[in-house]
Amino acid sequence: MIEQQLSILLVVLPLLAAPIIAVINRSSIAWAMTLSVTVCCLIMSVWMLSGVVDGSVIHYELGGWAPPWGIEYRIDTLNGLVALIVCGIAAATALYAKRSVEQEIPKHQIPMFYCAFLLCFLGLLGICLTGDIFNLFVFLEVSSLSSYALIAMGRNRKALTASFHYLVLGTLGATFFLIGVGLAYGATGTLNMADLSVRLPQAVDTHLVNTAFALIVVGVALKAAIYPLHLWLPNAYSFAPSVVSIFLSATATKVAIYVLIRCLFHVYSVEYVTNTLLPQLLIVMGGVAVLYGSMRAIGQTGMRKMLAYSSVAQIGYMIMGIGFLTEAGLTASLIHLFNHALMKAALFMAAGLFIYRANTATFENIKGLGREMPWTFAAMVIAALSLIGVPGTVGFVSKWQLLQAALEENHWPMVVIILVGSLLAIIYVWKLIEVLYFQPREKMRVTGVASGSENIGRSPISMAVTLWILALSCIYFGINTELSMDTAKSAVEILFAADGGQR
Amino acid sequence: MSQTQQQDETKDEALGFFDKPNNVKWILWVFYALCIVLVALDFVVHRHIYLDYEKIPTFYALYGFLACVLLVVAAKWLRLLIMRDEQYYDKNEEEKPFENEGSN
Amino acid sequence: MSTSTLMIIAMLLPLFGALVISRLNKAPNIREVITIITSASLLGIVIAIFNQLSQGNVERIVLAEPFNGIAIAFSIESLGMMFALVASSLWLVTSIYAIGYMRAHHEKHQTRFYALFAIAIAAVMAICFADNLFTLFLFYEVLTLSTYPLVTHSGDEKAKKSGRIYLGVLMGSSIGLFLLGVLLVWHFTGSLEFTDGGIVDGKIPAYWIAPVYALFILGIGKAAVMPMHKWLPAAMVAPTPVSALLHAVAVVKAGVFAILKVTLLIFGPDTIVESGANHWLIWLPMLTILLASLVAMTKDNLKERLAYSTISQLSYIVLGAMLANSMGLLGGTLHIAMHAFGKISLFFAAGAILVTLHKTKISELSGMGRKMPFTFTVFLIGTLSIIGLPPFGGMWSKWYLALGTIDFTGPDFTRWALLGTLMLSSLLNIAYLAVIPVKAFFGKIELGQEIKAKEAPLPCLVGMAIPAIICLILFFYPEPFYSLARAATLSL
Amino acid sequence: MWIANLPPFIPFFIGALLLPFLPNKARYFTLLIPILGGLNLFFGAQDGNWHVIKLLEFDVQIMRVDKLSLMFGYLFHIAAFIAITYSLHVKDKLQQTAGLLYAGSALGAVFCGDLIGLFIFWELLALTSVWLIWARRTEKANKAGVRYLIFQVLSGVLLLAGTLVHYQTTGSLAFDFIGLESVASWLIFIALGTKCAFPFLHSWLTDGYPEATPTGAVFLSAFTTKVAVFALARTFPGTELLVYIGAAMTCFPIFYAVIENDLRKVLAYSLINQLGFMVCGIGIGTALALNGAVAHAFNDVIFKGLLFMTMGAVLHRVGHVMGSDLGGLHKTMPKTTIFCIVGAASISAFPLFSGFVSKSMVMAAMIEAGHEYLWLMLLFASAGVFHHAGIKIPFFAFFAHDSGLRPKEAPTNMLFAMFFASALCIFIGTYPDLMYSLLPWENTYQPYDITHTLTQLQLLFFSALAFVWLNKMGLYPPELRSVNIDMEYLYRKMLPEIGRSTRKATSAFGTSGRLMFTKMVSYAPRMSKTSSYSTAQTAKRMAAILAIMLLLGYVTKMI
Repeated sequence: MIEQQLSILLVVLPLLAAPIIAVINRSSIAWAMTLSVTVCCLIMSVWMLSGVVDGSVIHYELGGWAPPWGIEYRIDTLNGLVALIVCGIAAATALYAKRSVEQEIPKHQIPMFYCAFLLCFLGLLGICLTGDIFNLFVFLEVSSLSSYALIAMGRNRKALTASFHYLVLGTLGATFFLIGVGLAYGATGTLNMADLSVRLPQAVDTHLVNTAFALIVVGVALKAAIYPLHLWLPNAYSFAPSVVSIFLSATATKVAIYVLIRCLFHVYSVEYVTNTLLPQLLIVMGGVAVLYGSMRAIGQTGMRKMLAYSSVAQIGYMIMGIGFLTEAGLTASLIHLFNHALMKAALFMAAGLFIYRANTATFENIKGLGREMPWTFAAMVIAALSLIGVPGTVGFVSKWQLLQAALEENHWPMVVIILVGSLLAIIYVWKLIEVLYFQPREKMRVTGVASGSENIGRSPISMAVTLWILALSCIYFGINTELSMDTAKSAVEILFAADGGQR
Repeated sequence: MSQTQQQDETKDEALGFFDKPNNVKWILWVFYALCIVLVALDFVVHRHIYLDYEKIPTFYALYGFLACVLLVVAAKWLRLLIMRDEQYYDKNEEEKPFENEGSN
Repeated sequence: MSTSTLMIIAMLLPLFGALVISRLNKAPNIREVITIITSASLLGIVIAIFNQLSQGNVERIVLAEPFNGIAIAFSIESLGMMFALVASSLWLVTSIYAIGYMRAHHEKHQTRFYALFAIAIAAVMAICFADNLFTLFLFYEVLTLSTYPLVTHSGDEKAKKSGRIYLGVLMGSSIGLFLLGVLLVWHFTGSLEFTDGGIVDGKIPAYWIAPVYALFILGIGKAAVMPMHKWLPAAMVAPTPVSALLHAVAVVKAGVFAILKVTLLIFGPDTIVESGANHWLIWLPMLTILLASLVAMTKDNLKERLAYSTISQLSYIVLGAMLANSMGLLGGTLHIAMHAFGKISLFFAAGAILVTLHKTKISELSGMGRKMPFTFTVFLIGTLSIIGLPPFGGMWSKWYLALGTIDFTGPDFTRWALLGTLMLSSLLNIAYLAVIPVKAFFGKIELGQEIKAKEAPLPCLVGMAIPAIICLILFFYPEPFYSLARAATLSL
Repeated sequence: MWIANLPPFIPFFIGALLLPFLPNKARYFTLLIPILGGLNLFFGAQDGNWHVIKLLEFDVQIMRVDKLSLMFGYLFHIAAFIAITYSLHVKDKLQQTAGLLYAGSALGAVFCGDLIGLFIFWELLALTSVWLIWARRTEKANKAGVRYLIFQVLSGVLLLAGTLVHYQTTGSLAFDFIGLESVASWLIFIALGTKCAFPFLHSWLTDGYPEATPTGAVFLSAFTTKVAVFALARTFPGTELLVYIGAAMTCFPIFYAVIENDLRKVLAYSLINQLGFMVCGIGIGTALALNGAVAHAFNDVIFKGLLFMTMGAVLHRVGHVMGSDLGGLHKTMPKTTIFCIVGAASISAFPLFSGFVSKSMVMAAMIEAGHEYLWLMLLFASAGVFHHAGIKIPFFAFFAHDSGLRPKEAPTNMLFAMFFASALCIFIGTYPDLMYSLLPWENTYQPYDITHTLTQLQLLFFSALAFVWLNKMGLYPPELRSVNIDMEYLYRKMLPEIGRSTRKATSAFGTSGRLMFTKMVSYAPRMSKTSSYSTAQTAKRMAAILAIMLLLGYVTKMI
């Protein structure tokens, strides 16, 4: 079956491309390769997803070793969907990247930048595809390490500290995760996730199992920037190069959420999770995250930081959905995973365009920019409306689904919090729109831009087109939800099926 | 509005009929006479009587006289109660032009 | 052409017009011609749909189905037809008027203005044709967003502030309350289809009906039931044609239209009556009618006073819906049309005053009626129609609303209070609206105010005359609005 | 040549619609409208229900002819003729247009056959008449006009409410006897009462009429209240309550009239007083009483119109009608003076003048009905009328002390109108049979017998004697420039005061609210601070969460 080959090809392709880029060391080729690799991956992931969307599972045994012993790549609807998100965003980012990278990254570093980018992409993709929990950790580290490097390339000096903090914390989280995996291994003697799910319930030492569970959850929670472990996120996203913040904001946390879902519902079972108090904890943390993130977003004075805090809030929605422990709730989370990737990427792209023109994206500097860049502005407004959850956009779809899930469970406080979160979103989104449109334009600052560079006056077509593709997909997937909704539903069905997706 | 308000030209005119006190006096005497005649007639003419009060001699004359005196006296008292200066209603409207007037 | 084709054209035509208009920044004359042509042909198409409807040709278009069982779908029924007729006919009138106004007033960004205007109309058409609550909600939001730039047209600090209030109230209420209402209906019934007699009967527990209904009444902020009314006066910073069409006709009527639809086709009047939800909720529109009138009296800014008058009048319609009996609903529905023509006359007149005299305050208008007799005559006609005096159309809606209050099933006290409110409101209308033309016609011209006599530009006058004349015609011949309103409420 | 059963309002409306577009001279032709219309009505109308037009689902009857409506139809044509003649010199076409519309509306109301039609014309009466006040073009008149309109529309909406409730409960919209039974009928009753100037609902009349233009007041005095009398006669004949209301209406205004300075306001009060007689007649409800009421309405229109015309002439020439500042006008306005005296004699019901032949019908009916005390009140009112309308008006305007004013005689058209009205007063007074033959009910009343003539003369002469005596003694209240508080106080003083204080209170409340909000916001934590987080902090949090989870894990296990 060709889909089986696809699953490994998805990982191999960037893995091969990354060193080649590093070796050739030419920026234009680096970009072209990155683009082609990501586009290829996108096509393959679509293909792959179409194969699993009906509920079937693709198994690929690495090196021909049978599963419990060898590493298995195991693709069902859930990771097919997440892989599609990662690939899609990566392809869009790559299309967008060229001009932005040229401006923001020193010329000699560009090939290495793309190399790191591909590695990061590889890592995230690998996390999605693997069926082995240790292998998952490895990919986690691959993606994390490369993303530290990527963030550190930001022009602002603070990028370095942000990256450093992220590094320390990310490592800490990874360590937690690793210890958890180790304990689980100790309890069951297997690292294959499917196998783990069978053996964990039978494990003798429940303390070990419990402790492993706690460690894994905490470690992943940090990577997913779940409140209150979100502290690294705002700085990391807002000081990274635009392309990096686009890519990471749309994928990294999503993949971490995926890992959480995978561990809770697959490795451990729904019954197990139900017996812990974690769901309640997740709901509460989600609710707080929504309110806290939105409030902080309102207070920000820079566009990217605002978006970063908004991400914290949006992650809150997702874990809230997980915490409901129902099919509807989990579906809502998965849809929001998909939708949020689209809109946040679009918003960060808009921010990137503003940075391209105004050098930074602080409100101080982008006053009145919306009038000069009407197309960018319009696309940004669409994505921003999506963030609010205006009907007709993707944001509405997920919010509707989540509200419905909350209602099913009679979680009234959460219903209120979700609605209040939307209202708060109106406030910060409109703050941004007013800054961009109503504030009188001030003289543009041109610090940090080489004198005489002529590309400041216009937004590059490639960037604008990518932005518009994402903005329009925000509307398209808001009206035609076949892809996101059906996939999510089928994924959830598998997770909730009695056999835990053992097909 | 016509402009015939000539205030100080009255002396040029001939005195009118009613300007002469004698004329007025004369009219009043005729009037008194008529009153007396009417009272006298009351005793001469046979009135239809519908109500008890009407049996009182010269009931209508008395009633008319008393009613009017009463009316005027009462009205004078009423004045104490309800009379205000001409600008009474317009006073407050100067503070806030064109608001709330006639609001019901 | 089939009904569905016509409906699609009706929704796309303004959009297409907007597209063409937006490309014609350099050629204002052609742009205006296109606007007029678009609006005229839209009216033609809507009339064609009306013919189809009266022949019983009703079709349903499903555009997409974002959620299982919730489709973006369109079809046509009497209520929507009536709203579509009102909106499209007044768009034509407003377009004519706007040409005169925008040029005489030297507004900037006229292209943007006309284009956004057309988009807003497209949204209104979609609201008219919405086949289920979800579609209605969707285009309700689209309308909010597409009119936001019109409100903030001038782009100055004041416009920005007003825009905040506009958006804050409308989006806030719709997302915070309206959405929740829709969601609850979906949650309880598993359907959002507009159905004769409603869908909630027996599915929503009786004690839930009043709260959910309240969510709709307050959540549909465009209906401006107090305390959700603040946006309407704020929106008055927009150019007058915007205020006229959108904030007297399209946007606000979209709100009350939504409330009528929800009452008629989601809850079903019978359910509301049985649950007793309207017994206490009806105090909301009732108090709004009175309070808004009282506030209107204190406003010296002409457009602001008209805005408060609109708030008060909108609550007539909400009240009609909440009466939940055939007469009340008929009156409320009829009032959509009657108030639209009356109020747009008022706004046009206000705009003409602004354009020629550059006056926004009522206190400055003393004696100006003698300079602009035509304008103030239009204003007077609008006023009289709003008050509900014969021989103007406003009388009929008041008539049926009053009949509806008499049929009200709630406590006797409430019933009489309702009737009294309608009566008292007519008087208040005189006190704050009729005084304006009177002052203008018969007041003294203040010293230093001797302005050369002149009326507004010709397109303005033409635009003003039409709705004023229609106000008069509607008294003698309220068709087709009457029969549509009748048909919409016939099922009771 | 006559158009059979033409609804009489139509020529008036057509004339009014054409007038604004015709040259100024065209106003002379408007005279033809009441003449031809009246003749057409006289020759062309047959009893029955003629034209029905369909409005929505209702059949509105606009031409219902019976003796009652015909009587008022003739009356209104005569009144319109007089008023139009009187206003011919006015170049302000607004007034003539409004006048025509107003007269037409009154005719429409009189000939309509159901309550919808009544409501429509009822409101049109309000709407068209108010222009006659506004046309005065003073700030005071503007406001008075608005107040007038509010009251009229109040009456209209009450009628609407009553009609609708009536319709809803009985299913009938017939404009026939209703009787005071249900809430609906009460609403209609009050609606009619408002236009009929019942006590406490009368202030629009005394407030509005004196502010009207000289010619406007003539129109106003003729139609609105008489339409109300007509409607009461149709719907509430024989309602006991009306007798008491009527008696009250005859009495209370005369106190005001005596001390009022504005002579047209005096006339307005005396209008209420005359209405009282009619209302009494309707309340008694016997054929004699109803005939009396209708006949008195007929006469009242003419003599009250005549009085308003004379005062209008004074106003036209002098510029005001303040009793305190007038006097001695008989010298230069002798004809007006004579007409005024004729009017005064008529209103006071001197024998041989028109008031005598109609008022006595009501009085007689009152006795027949056995209302002795009320009869005494009416008698008191009769004396009072003479006192304030019969003597006070002519005396203070044309005689009294010489104010030095020497205005010109009134314009010819005014004189002609006044002459015509005077002639009618005397004609009806001396030859009442013609009018009696038109009365709607069976009529055998004979006004002129010795008893009646004598008693009436006694009453009037001794009232006059009282006036003379009081004047000689210096007891008579002098005319003073003043305003007398009436029901208007409620809405001209009290309500605005309440509104003002409420506004003050709410705005204070709002201000303090805003202040509090600002304060609260300033206390709120500043969310915009850029966080300087530490890695250690996050690590601690991680440890804490881990600990919590582990603890919870153990706890749940133990449980």
